[in-house]
Amino acid sequence: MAKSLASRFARVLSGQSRWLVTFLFCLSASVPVYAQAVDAENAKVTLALATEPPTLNSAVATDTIASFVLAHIMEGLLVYGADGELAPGVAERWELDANGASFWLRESARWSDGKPVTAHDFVFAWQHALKPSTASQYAFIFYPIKNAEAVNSGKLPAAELGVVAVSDYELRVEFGQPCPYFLSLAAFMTFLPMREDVVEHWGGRYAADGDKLIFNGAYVLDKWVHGAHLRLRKNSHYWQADTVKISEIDMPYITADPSAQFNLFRDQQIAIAPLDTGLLNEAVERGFDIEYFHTGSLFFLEFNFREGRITGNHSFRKAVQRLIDPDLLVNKIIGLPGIKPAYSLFPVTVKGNDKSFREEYPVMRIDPDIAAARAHLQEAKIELGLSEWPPLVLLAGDSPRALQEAEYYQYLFKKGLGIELRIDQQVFKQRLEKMRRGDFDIVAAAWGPDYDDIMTFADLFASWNDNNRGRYDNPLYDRWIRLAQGSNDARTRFNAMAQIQRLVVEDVPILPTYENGALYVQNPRLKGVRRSIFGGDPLFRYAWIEE
Amino acid sequence: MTTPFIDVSQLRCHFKSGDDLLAAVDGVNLQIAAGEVLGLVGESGSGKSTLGRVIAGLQARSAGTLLVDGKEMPHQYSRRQFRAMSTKVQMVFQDSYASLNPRMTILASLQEPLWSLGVRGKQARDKAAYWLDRVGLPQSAGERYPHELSGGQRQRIGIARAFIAEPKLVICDEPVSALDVSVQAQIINLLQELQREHNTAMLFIAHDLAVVRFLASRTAVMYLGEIVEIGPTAAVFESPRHPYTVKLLAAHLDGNPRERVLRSLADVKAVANKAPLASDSGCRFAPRCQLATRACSDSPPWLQLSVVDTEAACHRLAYIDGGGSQAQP
Amino acid sequence: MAISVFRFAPKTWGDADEVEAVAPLPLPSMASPTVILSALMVLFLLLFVTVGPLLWKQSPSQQWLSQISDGASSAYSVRIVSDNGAWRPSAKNDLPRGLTVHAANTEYVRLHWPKLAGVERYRIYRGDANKPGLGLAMADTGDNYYQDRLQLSREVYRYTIADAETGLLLFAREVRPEPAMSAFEAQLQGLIPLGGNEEWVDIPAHPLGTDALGRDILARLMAGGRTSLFVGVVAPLLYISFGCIFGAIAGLMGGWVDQLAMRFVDFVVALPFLLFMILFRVAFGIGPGENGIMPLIVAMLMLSWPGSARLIRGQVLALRSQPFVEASRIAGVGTSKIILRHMLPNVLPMILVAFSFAIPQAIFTEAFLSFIGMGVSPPTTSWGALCNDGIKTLLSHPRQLLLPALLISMSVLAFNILGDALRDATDRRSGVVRA
Amino acid sequence: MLNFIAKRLLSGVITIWFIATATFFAMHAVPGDPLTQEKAMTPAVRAQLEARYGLDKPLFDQYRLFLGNMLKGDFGISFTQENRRVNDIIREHFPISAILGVAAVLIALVGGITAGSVAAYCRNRWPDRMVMIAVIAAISVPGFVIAGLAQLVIVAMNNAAGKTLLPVAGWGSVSQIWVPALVLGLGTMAYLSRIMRASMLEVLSADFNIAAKAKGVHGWRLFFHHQLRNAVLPVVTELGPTIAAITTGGFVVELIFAIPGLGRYFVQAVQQLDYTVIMGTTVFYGAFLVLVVVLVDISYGLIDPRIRLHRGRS
Repeated sequence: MAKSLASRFARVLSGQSRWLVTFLFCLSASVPVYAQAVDAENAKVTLALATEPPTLNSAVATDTIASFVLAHIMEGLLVYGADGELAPGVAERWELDANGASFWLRESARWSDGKPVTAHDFVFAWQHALKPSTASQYAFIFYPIKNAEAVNSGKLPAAELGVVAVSDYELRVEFGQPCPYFLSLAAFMTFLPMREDVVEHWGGRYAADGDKLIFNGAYVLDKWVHGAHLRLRKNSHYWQADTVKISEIDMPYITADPSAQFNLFRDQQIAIAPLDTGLLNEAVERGFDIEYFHTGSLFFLEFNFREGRITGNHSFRKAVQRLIDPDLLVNKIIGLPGIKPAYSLFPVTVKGNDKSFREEYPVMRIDPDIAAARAHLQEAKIELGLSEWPPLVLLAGDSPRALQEAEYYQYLFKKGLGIELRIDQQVFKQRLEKMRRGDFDIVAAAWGPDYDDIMTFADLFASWNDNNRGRYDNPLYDRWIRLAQGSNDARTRFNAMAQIQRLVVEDVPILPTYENGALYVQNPRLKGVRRSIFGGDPLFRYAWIEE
Repeated sequence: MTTPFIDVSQLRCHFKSGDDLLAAVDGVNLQIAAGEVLGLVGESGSGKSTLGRVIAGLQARSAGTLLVDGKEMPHQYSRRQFRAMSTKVQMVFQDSYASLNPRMTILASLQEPLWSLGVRGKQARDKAAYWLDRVGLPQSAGERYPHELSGGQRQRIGIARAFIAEPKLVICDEPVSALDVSVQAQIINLLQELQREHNTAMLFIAHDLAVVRFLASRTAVMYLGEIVEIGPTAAVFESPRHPYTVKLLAAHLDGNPRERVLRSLADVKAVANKAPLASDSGCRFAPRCQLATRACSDSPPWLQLSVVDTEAACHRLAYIDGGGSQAQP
Repeated sequence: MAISVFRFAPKTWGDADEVEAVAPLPLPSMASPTVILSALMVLFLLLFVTVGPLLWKQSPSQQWLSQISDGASSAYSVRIVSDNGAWRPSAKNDLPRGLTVHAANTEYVRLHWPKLAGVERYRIYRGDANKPGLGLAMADTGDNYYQDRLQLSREVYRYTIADAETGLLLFAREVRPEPAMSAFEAQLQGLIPLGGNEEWVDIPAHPLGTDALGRDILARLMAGGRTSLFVGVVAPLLYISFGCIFGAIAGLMGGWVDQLAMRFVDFVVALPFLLFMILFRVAFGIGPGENGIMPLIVAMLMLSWPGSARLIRGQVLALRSQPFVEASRIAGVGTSKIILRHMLPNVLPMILVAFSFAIPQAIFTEAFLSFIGMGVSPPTTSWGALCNDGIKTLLSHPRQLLLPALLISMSVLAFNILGDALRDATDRRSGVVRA
Repeated sequence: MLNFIAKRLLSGVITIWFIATATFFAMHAVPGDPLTQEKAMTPAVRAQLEARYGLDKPLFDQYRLFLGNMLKGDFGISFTQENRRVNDIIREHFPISAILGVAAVLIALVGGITAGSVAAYCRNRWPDRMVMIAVIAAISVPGFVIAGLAQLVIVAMNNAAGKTLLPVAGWGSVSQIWVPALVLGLGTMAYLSRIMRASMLEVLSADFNIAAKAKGVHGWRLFFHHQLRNAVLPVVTELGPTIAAITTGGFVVELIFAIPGLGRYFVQAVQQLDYTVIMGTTVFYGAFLVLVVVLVDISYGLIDPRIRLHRGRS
């Protein structure tokens, strides 16, 4: 029997080998037609995604990929226009006052099944996002709205939320606290409308697949093969469909590996690819146009101020401040143009009165000085009564750059201050968990803006903020924040922010290291792609392909 | 009557085989007197080796008693029993290569039984050297490893190791069947000499009848786990009683191969040998036996004294004794 | 009676030795070229990681910030420059006529150009002078000056200033930066005293270049090799020892102990190896400051022992019924002596073979885990971790991947060949059955 | 025979239970909290989440629940992709890994048999040497290096040709299978060609081969009917472990070639501490491997009862 099997196998093999030869021949001879990066004829763009969106449910989505997709398939009250400024979306016009805001919706806005988008869809979406059972991470972003926090913690029913649909096309929002930046919130993805009937129909599986969603944006999600392929097609029901020039956005590759994305770009398979340090030279040598934009996120070292941590010592923090040179870090270690050394809590992208906040309120720059650093450390030793400095734990992420940075700090601490820095490298969730528990001395952290207002950075280190992982507690800091939060006056707010900026430099609750930027290469025929911090990035809504 | 050195009664050795019990040895009674050479013959698979290994203590028995020097031995030997037995029962193995540790020198292998008896150092070395000489190997062989010797030489070492502790009984498990014909005789002669010299009892297991006939004073014939005939060698070979013995002798001892084939074709039914099972009833040879009657496959036969002083386990013994047997070698 | 043996056999046998030709089995030659080569390779690797660091005294953690991702270099002197980061051209009176270079060293290149009417923003490109193309767009600025500090090395650059809006090229100039080191770095490295102002310092050679943090690659290969080979040798040593003890106990005890033990072995074997390796590795976690070697070894120990347990159990069972062991038993030799005298010497070569095949396996496993970032944690490094670093710069600095990969391949190859040779040798020399 | 199959199946079930238990407890020994998210959450929200994933129950209850659900074939909901069931993830992504694995096995088999036969035919001549060198290289170069280099080679090739000869990455079309499958199967191919070479050498010097030649059988007929069918047996017996090794060893290839297989999901899940996905995937893979091994065992038993006696035990 064994023999007969083998002979059968041999027979199959002999048949197969002929077939295989033919196949290999075909493979090498015929050039299969693959999707090209940009296709002017069909107005089609091919891209690669870093990861697949964990969810497209706008109530719970948190990540940039989901934000990118949602920006194309959904439209909120307001949107970011081609110039990057807020522009009318579903809302035709609006009024903002100290107590709240009113939005008048355009009647031409339609869902992809043809039904009109109404004020009720927004009310439902916001109430839904705030329900404790939804467990939305971004629920806090509604907190300026009256009763939002109480609804989110289950103390009040969702109906008590300060949002009402006055009519089908008028929406009224009541504030619980002043919120001069509410318009930029209204463009945020958690504020996107949701159709009650669709959400109810799919329940927990809403937005789990491409067919379990309904759209009101410029595109519809035409295809979603998990982990492999997403495809967006122009939404014919979109109220200004005629302004949408790219009719198809195809994403048949999902890979977080920059080399793979770069290879795909080189091979003309995708229109945009991110770059990292290792790929930069190669991209330059290939003669690609390298572009960058500020992602608006701040990277920093956060000190632990909990009881018994020596990192709470001010002189020690000053020593670290004199040791670490953001300029050196950015130019030598990270080595990517477009990433800026950070000296302030507020990145240059934060808006001020008219210009950028940083232009209006420049920050004091502290130059590195080993001698001064050692002197500060000596003071710290005396203040803490230490003869030997104990090893410190640096909690770091597991990305290649985070690791490289951590190794650099480790070396710097050893050589500059004689302190042993122990790297505690953890995967994302474990790092967050350790940050939450305060299980670190110094943590390499980052913060991206949630909404387009300086407060998204400023209140981060207020003593009551749960995201203040180092438990920094400075009454002065808190006072400035409360002052700014309680005011609708721009000048008062920005002056308070300037005080905060100074306080951060002087008291060093955190040590800013760099403001992140994204480097990428883009197909030269693809024009008008908007790279932006808010409102989904990259945005193809206004893009076109040059013939 | 003196007690025999080895007294085996109703010995059974069963192995699990699927759902059945394989009866390698099934109800054997056997005595070996001191200084006696007992030949044990039978075709392969008849349980001769298992019987030898049970007597040596290497194989646990399933049932029955084993008396060595009048003392009952347990089913499984402990370390101490092995040591106590080491001066009583020793064994020569068939595979001379496998019976020597490939990573020990010849001298070390020879000395090992002495070491466990507490004989050490020069004394042990001298004795080993003597035995090396006694079995006809040069002293230089002692420093060698088993793979550097020929089969015959290795078997001599095996014999020397068996005899070195001066046991009362040496079990030879087909000691020459793996050797060249030219060497076989030398080994047989050596064994015989040593046996006579030390008056050692010997259980000589072989499927080669000629060797047994040459060495043994008594011969037992096994078939599928049972002793079918036992008696003085001369009697067994000259006038076998059991039909199986007849066949065995006929197959082996006739000079003319052609005739042998013809005769065996005529006498033995071409029935495949099946493994002996504990659940078998009746005479195991019955399916192949020309003389078998209905009764043969119903109840098992037992050993009975025949007219020629041998014992045979055959229902038709009376018929054979009466001259009914047609095969007389 | 027609058996010739007895008729013609000589009654005397004294001269047997002359009659029988002693033909020893041919010993396999351990001195075949491949074996020697592989043994030499193993030796070289061992020397490389042990003696190497004694000869090549650079620290694998020393970060030469002035030499990030540099190619192979010999020792040279650098000028110490002090640099306070921000720079703007000072005097207004010396407005440049064309693109002026105020300073050019590997710490900074300071460019200054005349303001042109109608140009609001300038774009600065930096390219390789020997290659066509503008090169990398460094920045957009509204000022008419720029300081470039981005990973400069000692090659010749061409700077091009263009109009950011129209892309019109305005100025271009080639610049060869002078080797330099910032005073901050020199102080940090202890090359000059704090507050000192020495002009020149010497920088040691880097025969294989430096990595993305300016560390000497040769020194890192040596340090990484120590980890890789340590894990590669110690983990198999531990799990094979454990497996042997487990298997030997199962084989010697026999009966239900053996049954139970082997069922357990079956279970462990059924665990998907890499999945569980990762799982255990995460479950054990690495505390701050730990190098991650222990969790790695423990995870390997927990998952890899069954192979050798099975092997040894099979061997023990086979040996147990070998006549020479039985002969010893009936000669009254105790169990411990049987194990020591008969089992162990006969099993040892098998263990050795298994061991030499396990080493490359373990090296691979370590490399794989380090490669996906689940292996050793910095500052400890290993060849796998070096590969992980290197694959990111594969396109621009291929040696950062290829060198550690080559060493992994070499060690895997050497141990594999050695294992093959050992197996051939042991197979032929002993009649021990292979399980 | 039925008895034998039943026994193997039973031991397979027990093994799967063991794997599930080991996974469960290893997973819960992992420090950290799968519910932790970047933004701080209110206690009410946290309580809701804990209830959703059953994390509010004592460990042993969770274990019982997990086993119970597993028996029902339900591995729960993913932690990171909150509206996807683990079952869906496995159902959607395992076939991709499986296709890749099967393609890799096929390539390894065909390549290994061909290379081994060629090497044996040209024993000690240059084709043999070439094959053996390639085998050594394939065995000693880590898979992730080969995968990275393969991608580079394709890009260089496409650039040189000025068109896309082979896709660089991705999944969906037939031509996207072969390169990653080749990379994945390379090690196995090397291993198999070594075995094939040895067994072919044996066959070439065997009596029946000489007899066949003497009978006048020549050319392909001789090769396929007399030499290959006999020489291929040792290779066929290696298939079981090979399939197992390849289907679970695909992470790196999946990562580098952007293939949405289950292996890549697993690595992601580990990094994101996605309890349910990790447990689901591990148990599933474990069960799959056990099944393969049991099937292989049974088929051996069917082919050759002699093997059954030997393999049945250890």
